[in-house]
Amino acid sequence: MTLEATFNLPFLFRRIPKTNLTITTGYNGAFCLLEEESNIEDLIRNNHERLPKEKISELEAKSLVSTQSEYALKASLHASSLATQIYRSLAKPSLFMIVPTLRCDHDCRYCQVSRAPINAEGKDLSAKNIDNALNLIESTSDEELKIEFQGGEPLLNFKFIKEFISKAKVKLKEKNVSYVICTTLTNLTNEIADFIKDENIQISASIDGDANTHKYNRPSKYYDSYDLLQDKRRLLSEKNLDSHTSYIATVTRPSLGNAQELAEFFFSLSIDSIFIRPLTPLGFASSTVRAIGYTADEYMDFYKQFLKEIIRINIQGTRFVDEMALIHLNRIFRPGSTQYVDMKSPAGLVLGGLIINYDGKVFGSDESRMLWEMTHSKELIIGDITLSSDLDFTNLTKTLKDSFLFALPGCSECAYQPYCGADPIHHLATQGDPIGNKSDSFFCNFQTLMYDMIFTMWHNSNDARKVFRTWLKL
Amino acid sequence: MAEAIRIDTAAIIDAQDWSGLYVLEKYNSANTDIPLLPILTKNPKKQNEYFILQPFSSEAIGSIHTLEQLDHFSPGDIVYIDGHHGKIRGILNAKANANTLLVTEQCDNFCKFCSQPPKTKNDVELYEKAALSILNYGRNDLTGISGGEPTLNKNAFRTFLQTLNSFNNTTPLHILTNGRGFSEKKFCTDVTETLGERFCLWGIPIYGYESQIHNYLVDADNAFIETVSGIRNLLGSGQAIEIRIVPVRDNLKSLPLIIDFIQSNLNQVTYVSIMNMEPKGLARKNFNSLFVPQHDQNSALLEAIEIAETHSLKIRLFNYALCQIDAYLHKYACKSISDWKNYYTDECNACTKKTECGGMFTSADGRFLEKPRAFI
Amino acid sequence: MKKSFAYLASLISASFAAKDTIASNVIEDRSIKMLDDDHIIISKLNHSVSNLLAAHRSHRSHSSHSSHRSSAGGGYSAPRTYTPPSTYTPPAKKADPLGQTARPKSSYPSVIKESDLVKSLTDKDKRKNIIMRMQLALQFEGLYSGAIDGVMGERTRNAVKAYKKLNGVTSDGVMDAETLNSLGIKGF
Amino acid sequence: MMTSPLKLKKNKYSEHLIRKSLYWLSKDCAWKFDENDTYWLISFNSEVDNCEQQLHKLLNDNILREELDKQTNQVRYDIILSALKKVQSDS
Repeated sequence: MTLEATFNLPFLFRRIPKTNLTITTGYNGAFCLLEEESNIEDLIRNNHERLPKEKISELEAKSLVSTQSEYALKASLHASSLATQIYRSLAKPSLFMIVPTLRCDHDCRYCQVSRAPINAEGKDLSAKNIDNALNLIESTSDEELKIEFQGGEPLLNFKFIKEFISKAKVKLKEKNVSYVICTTLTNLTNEIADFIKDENIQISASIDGDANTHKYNRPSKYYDSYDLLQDKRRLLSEKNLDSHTSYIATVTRPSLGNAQELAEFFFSLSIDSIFIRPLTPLGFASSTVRAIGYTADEYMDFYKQFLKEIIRINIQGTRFVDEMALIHLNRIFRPGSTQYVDMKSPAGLVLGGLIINYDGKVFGSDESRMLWEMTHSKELIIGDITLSSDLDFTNLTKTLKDSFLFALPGCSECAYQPYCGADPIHHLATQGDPIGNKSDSFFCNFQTLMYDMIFTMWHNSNDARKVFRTWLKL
Repeated sequence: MAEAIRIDTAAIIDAQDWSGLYVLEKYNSANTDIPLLPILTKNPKKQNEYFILQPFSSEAIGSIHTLEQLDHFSPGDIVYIDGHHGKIRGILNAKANANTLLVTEQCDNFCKFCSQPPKTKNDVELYEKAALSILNYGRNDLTGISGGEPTLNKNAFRTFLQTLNSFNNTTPLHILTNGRGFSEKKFCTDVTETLGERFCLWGIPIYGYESQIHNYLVDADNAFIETVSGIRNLLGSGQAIEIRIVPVRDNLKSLPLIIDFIQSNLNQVTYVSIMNMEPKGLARKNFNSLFVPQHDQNSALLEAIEIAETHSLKIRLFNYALCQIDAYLHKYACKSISDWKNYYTDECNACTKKTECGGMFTSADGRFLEKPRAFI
Repeated sequence: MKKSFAYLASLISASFAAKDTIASNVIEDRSIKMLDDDHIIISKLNHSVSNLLAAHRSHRSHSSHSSHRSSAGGGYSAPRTYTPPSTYTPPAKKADPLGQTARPKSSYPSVIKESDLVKSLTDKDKRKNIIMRMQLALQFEGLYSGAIDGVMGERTRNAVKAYKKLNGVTSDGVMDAETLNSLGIKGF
Repeated sequence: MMTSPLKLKKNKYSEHLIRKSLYWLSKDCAWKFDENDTYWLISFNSEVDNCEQQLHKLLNDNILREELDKQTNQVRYDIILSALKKVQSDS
């Protein structure tokens, strides 16, 4: 539209492999997909008149190019968006994870915490620490927060959860708190189900696939983990708790060839969403890696098929949400709406959430706890509620201040920078250095391929775009 | 002009000498520390006669006669007697779906479709009248402030807010402004500090995604940059912003790009309103060059709404008749036309969606009316 | 704890130094800094604004034309702390609500009878109210910046004098009918 | 066994540009980086045949990034720095 010449603002770009698409993004989080291979060259070489007029208009509307007269304004808008985004990342933690016990009735193949047998002693978080835990949460959290009980198997120490919540209702009464229990469900009882209902608690239940897959990934030496899980799912239904429950699945190597079947299996459970995730390649013996592990490419070949199947299901008329795709979609289209801890810049470490371990030690992320179990390196500990409710993360401040994506090698020029996050503990654990070599990072490869896939589908598939939009509207 | 669904004026006689603002029937508050308006009160013994009372007095100092019942007003309403035209008009009316006070007719934009073209004469007393009206009105309803450009006279605007504050008034305001004044950071800070805890929603127009279209439509150089900078500064002060877009022939195609612009650069705005043009004032004069029938706006509206939805940017349509637009758009269409300038045609009476529909502007009659098609 | 967050914030610009060495391989030195710090803002809605918006929304929850959309689904996204009003209809622009607008200077008919006024001025409350009305009017004329307190002090008196001079009001008094009429104050 | 080295003119490609490109080369491409007076010399493990092609693609994109940087680096710097300063003054 404009007759004035346009100039480039600082943007980021990436040619999406195996397509003709080039994605350009700005510090304001806007993106524009260029359809011709030559477009990016013409754009950068200031031959804007060679691009389709509508593309230049779109780039101009999104402040990736600008006329001379608006240039300073656009730059100030970029800086304002970036400042707002950083400010949000620096907000107080809104996620608090608590490990009531390390005991567990499962022997999951990919379990990264040194779980304890169900009758082990000294593996429970003692209820006498609740006051300190609540003091810590009260003083560090914002008005809205989520408290997640993790494990071990948290329901093996239900007594703690019950006491914690009754005290939290007093201590945190000024705040808007939601509770989640991450569980395998096998220890669900009538009493617990009623409590979950009365206290309006959400359940995040693990289910990895059909009986064979689930039992392969999540065996139990006490019972048939799949049958019992299904029994407990019936109990949830009887208690009208289906709407309280969401499901999470972890993928191991044997499932990689069964993407479609897996998607159909989850759909057959009559649930309305599934959160499917790759393994965190942390602390496995190499034999384990060979049996259950995979590269990011291998995982994404699987996941692409999986997501296609999910989209097909949605197109046929039933809403069935893939939460992993939705997280990425939210990062792209609704900046600020998701506070997913892995996807923050600066990193979500400490600032995104805290975890209180069964022994009272406080960590800045779930991965920090896992890494501590592996290395016992003291810098990871930021507090101990058996002693006090104080926090001290001075040891982690350098890691945090080195976690701005615009300043990280490998990230600073990446087109997905506005949507991605730094994961220093992942890189510390896998590469021995919090910054890491991104070209060799599972985290980076996975995120890059995810965004490649989502943008490609968004552009090339009407069905995918339609389904993504219905999810985004939720 | 067609007849509105709520009449806001009544004819009066013997009022030549009594032009001015009045409170109807009674004071809502016994607050003697505010500058009080005189009262207009019904003569219980004589139909259609109203006495004029001084504050702190039950003695009438004059009277007027109405030619009709003042049923559309309620006790406590602020009314204006226009003695010259023999009319009484509601200023703050409890029964209205929206009350808006005009604080100036001066403006530094000259929008091609302005329903009320700006004037140049000094009218600073309109701020005073608006402040008096708000202070004397007992209710705390959201009240519109409009112009002209309310912030063009920066001193008067600040004084207006300070006056309300000084009497501890907390009326929430919806201020329609072109936002250009707020490109000056100091003014923005002054105003938002003066507002303090008062709720305020700023309705600010953006008619293009870049200077050229916007400046052309508002007929002012530099307007786009100043408006956008103003919005940016207001957002930085934590203010709630409503962006208002009027689609006309020149900018209809770029409507989706305007949404892209807002989403990419100003995504903290509270919501976006797409407002169909009212065929009044300059819009009536320039009708042929500006007008796009509502049904021809469908594809641009659908595309704009799709972008907004995807980004969860709140968006709504104002001044659209349901029979003229795509069914998908119905849930975004608001019954938005102020009742005193709103009507339905005979055709509409047969329509099953009449109660959900915004209907027409009273000014949209004759050749300006887009023929309704009743949903049966 | 609060202190720790502040400490962290104070460190963030240090990380910029790192960026400098990593990314700046080709810096074309431009001495003019393009961005004025005044032009950078952080968008965070006032608490009072967001609360009131929320209040407003519930207040009008009967409205039918809302497009209710809840915040992000799924268990992995924090709820949004603020939802804009979805049901409030902003008023459309209302034409000329104050009718005859600008005050024709000095051309008002004499609606305030001098005798009524003299009587009013002996009543404490009425007198105070008249002065407040005058102060308010003078304030918007840009002639008075003191308190609207209904006290006829030095500043108010001077403002009236200035007003009369500017508007050709020739009467002798400060609170006489001609002055009040000119200021558009009715009903005394 | 390594391929015969790819020769890239030093006056055309900065070392930074080449190293940045090698960084993203796929893991199967084992490379060796060398130089003489006028050229950068890069040789690959000959088992993978498209390494040179991959590198050229990466080099080309990084040249574009350098070009964009020439036009916008100061603004980029300003945007990031002012954003950080703003956050800092607001915290």
